[in-house]
Amino acid sequence: MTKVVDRSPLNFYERTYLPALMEGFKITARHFARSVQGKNTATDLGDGYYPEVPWRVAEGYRGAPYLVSDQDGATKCVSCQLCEFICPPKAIKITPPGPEGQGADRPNAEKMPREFEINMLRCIFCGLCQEVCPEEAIFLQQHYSLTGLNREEMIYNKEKLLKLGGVHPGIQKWKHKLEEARDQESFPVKVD
Amino acid sequence: MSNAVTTAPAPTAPPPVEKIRIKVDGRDIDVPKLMPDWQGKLVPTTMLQACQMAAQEVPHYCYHPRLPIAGNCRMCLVEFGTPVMDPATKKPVLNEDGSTKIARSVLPYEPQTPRGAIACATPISPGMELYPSSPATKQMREAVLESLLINHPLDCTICDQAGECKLQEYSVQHGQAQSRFVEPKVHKPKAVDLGPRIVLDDERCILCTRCVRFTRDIAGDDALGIVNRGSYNTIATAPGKQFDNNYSLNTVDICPVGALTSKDFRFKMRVWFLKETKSLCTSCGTGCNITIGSRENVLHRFEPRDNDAVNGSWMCDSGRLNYPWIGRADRLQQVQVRGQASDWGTALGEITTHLRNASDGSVAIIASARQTTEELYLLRQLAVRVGALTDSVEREGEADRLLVHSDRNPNSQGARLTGIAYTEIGISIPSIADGIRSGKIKTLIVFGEDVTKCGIDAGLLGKVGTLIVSDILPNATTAVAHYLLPGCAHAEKRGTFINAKGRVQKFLKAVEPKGDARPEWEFLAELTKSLGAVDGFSTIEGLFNRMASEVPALAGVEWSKLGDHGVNVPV
Amino acid sequence: MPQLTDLLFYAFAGMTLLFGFLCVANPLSRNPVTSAMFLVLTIISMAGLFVLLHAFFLAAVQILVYAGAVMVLFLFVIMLLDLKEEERRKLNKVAVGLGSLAVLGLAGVLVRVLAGATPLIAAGSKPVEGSTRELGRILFQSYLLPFEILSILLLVAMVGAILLSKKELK
Amino acid sequence: MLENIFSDPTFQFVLFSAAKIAVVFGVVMTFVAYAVLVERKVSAAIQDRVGPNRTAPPLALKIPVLGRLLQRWGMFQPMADGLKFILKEDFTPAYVRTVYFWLAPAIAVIPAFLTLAVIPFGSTLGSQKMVIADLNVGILYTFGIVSLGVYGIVLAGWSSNSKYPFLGGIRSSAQMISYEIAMGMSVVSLFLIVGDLNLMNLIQWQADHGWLVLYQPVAFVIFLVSAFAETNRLPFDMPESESELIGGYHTEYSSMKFALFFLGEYANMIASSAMMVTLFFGGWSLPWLGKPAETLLGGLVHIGIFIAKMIVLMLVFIWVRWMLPRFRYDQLMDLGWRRFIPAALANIVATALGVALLNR
Repeated sequence: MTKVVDRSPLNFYERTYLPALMEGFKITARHFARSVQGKNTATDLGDGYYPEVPWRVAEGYRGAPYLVSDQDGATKCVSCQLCEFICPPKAIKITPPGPEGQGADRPNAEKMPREFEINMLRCIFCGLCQEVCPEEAIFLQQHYSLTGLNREEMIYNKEKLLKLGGVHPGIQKWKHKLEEARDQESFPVKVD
Repeated sequence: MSNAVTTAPAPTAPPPVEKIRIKVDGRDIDVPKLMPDWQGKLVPTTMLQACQMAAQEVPHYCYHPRLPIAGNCRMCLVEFGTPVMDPATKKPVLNEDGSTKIARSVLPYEPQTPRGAIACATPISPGMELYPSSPATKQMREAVLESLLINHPLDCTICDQAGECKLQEYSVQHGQAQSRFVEPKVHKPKAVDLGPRIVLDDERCILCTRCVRFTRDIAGDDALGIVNRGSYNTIATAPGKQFDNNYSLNTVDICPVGALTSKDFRFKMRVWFLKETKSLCTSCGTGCNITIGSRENVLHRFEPRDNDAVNGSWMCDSGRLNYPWIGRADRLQQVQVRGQASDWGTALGEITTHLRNASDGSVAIIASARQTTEELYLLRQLAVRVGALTDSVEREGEADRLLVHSDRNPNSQGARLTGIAYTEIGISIPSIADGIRSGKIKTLIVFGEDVTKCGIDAGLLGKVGTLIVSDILPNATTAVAHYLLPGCAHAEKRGTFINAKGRVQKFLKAVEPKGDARPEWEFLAELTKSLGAVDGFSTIEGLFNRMASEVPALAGVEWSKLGDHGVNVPV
Repeated sequence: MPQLTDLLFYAFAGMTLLFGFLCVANPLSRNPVTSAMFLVLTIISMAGLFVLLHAFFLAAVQILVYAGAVMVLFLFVIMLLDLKEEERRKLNKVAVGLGSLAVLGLAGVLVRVLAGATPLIAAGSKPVEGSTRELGRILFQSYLLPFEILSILLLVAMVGAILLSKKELK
Repeated sequence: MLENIFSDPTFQFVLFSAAKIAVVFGVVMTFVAYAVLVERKVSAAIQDRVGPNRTAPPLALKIPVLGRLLQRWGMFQPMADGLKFILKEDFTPAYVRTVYFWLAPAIAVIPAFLTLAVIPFGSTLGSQKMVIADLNVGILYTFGIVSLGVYGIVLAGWSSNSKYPFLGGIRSSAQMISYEIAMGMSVVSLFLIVGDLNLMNLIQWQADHGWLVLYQPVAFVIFLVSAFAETNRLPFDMPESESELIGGYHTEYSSMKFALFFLGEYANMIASSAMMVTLFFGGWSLPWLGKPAETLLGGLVHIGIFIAKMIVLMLVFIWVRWMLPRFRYDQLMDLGWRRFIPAALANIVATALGVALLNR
């Protein structure tokens, strides 16, 4: 159903701006009076004010992106670099393992980033990295107040991101594949 | 343009080709009856080639224009129809409206179902109609792709081919969003070591046999084959054999999926980040055309670039892997004057003064045939100005059957044509050595060569009054240089090489030079200008055109006419 | 007090002349905006002179109309047109010569007229208070006709300007 | 000798003027600082926030109850703000017209303070009239000076050599010229009634006959709205509208130069409020307090009354800012030229007729 917005021409009284003015006065005066009595949204919620009492962020709030580990504590990221590619402010920088690099810290996945850096000064919390991640390895979590004393400190490395990200259980597709391959016994399965 | 220059290896005036009229998606098109196959032999034109001429792309995996046709992936299935022939008169049967009656191909036992033909291997016939975008063709493609993906591991996230993978591309165009295959997939070996440079992932393989055909028919090293049966088909090397010929990495390029990957490039960088720069391989006189993949000033890989006149689609592994030195940490990055760090202004100023006061015949120049033609030209002008003896250094190796040339210098012809070297490269070096020994030559200018390895040993070098050296990496000559001018690798500058067969080809800049290093032609142009030898040039285009107008062999060539594939000049 | 007013007079007079000169011939800058700004300063200095004459109304109107409105519009136009050429153009010697000649001629006439003139207000007499009320009375009684004619003239100019600035004449 | 000098009227005039200037300047500067605080606090209250409530020097917090209270009211915030403005990096971008770029902030501030010279902020204090310059063309002087204020903004916009400031400067010059006309015309009717341009006499008339806002409500509305436009405050802050022009004419400014624009805006607001109090609300007088003060205390009370009225008007300024959205530029021009100027003219004619008829 399309809604038809009534745009009838204003009458003379309305064109004097007076009704709009009165409305404005009414609303602002109401809020002013309430605030002067010490009541506002923050007190309604009963928490207090921000720096002392952190916001209660809503469920599904999208704050800073962090890397997560699976239920076995292994790095989920396989360094596919799609997040680096999609990142609009180019905040993500991944160093791939390279030919001599160390494999993943879980069997069968072959690959994990040598270094994974997010420059939180650049990050705009847009969530595209989470959206694009095929491994469900990066999630926007509920941190919203990131601070640091210098620019270097605001570049979060892999270790820090994994620590902040915590464990995020998933389907563990690489492990699943490995088990499937073992069951088939058609080829010797190499496990390193 | 003079007659001296010919563009491309002129497809020797094609004989009048017989044309056939067919219909592609309802549009009439005339296609030649015969076309050259991978060996250049004329064979009947295929449906796939006809569709390509009609600008209808037919998806395919196993077909490769430079390989024999196998026709085993079935991706190129196309619905078609042929004119109905009256068996009695041998004439096409006409419809009521006068058009030719067409019989669409159908399954013999199921006449209502269209039948496709593999476009890559089916020759066309007069009056044939191809339907590369008909619903039946689409359905066939979808079905083939679905079956190819049944056992595919879908590990694009860790696959180096992702981004240039035909399986990915065709899945987007012709694939289905969801797999209907719910059973466990067949698992095959992963990360199999095929040879010193190749890793195989059998799960990703679609058994197109491009690699098998390449290594058997092009590289002439029958190392690969398919073993096992049915779902357990895998690519493998012949027992006791390694896949280690000097062209093995080409199979990585032609592998349409991520089954064969390069050990050198493995997990190094995702391909969509790579900036592609058209360049040339400098490892020998063949001058293979390459594409440099780089990101943020780091070189990641060389890949062959198609050029029928030089290298087709291939290049050798040794040339392909000959890039890490460009990023070496010990690259020369600092202008030095008598061992002390200096700057370009000071060094070039002092060199100018020195050369201006040098007496005729007291200067010798040893250039390198690994330098660009423009640089050699400028050095030649410098030599003419100061009356110097010039030569360059020979570098011989073993040639092979396919691409590797015995001359390992990329620009020997450039050195000869610009006059740096005479008919034979390197014959003047003994006389330069004699000149130094007798004290006649007091100033030696060396570009890009370690002269201690080619007849002027360290003791003799010590007798040189002023040693001016430009190079890229440190060596015994740079260590004793009075003036050390850091130069650029070819990936860091622009210029041209003339290959052993006299093809002038240009290459472009992929990465920035390190530290103080500057393209040699830039500071040579400044030097020759301040010496009054050549007007200053600030662009490579201007310099090249000037050179072309002065070097007889290059008459009529212009930078803008070089194109991506170069032009031939008489040598 | 006389000393102070004398001092102020010379200061304002000097400023008027200096800024006026800088407005037309600034050796440091040929930027039209600079010229306009010096013209504003000239006008303000002149307003100072009016104040010294106790012509407060005139002073205020001088600033209000000329500095506050007319010159702002000038500036507006100069900025919108962005007269870069003006800064680059060299002095036209012929124009300078002819201009100087004209100025000298005008100065000569002025000097001759002033030499023969008698002071309007005798020295020592009480200066006329520039009261607005008196000004209004003079304007609307003695000079009513010229005032109205001027008003009509301005109206005509305004209508003309509007007509000219309309793109399409119907 | 010394006594001679002290009894010299010229010397006394200079001395007392200097004292008045110093006091007024100091008071206005304090007012500017705390007007910013009030603005922030009021806006916070209107928008369900709390406003600045953290800044306090450590020593002040030692005061038992008051320290915390002052901190919560944000009483130290203006000091911190001022300090911050002084200490911030003073950045001059490349390719600006340097001379004008540096001059513009000063030009923007000076007229705002000069306006205050003719405002009678009290009746008398001892022998001194509580006005810096008692001009008999007071109101004209004010308009003259106010009209110069536009130069600061125009030059800032032009000299920044950047498109947003330039647009801001252009908008502001057009806006200020337009509304000056309406503003000037609106007060003509007042002087028709009073018959004098001297602001002291104007106040005395109001003390005797009642506030002029009662006689001239139309003129007051026009003046009030025009004052919003002249001070570039919402709903007429087109020259600096941050959503379209980043910061308008002061986009490229930083540190103290930016602070000067800020100061100018608030000083203008103070001057406009003072002007309105003088013109429409009887200045220092109250209906039952109409005689010029004879005692020192009386004089101080008059000054207090004046300031109180001014604060009320400034609160209106602040309140309106959080109440109304920004006008569109063509609507602003339409309001100025097609509504206010005709209305002001009609008001003049009506008033003139009324005065002529009543005086007959």
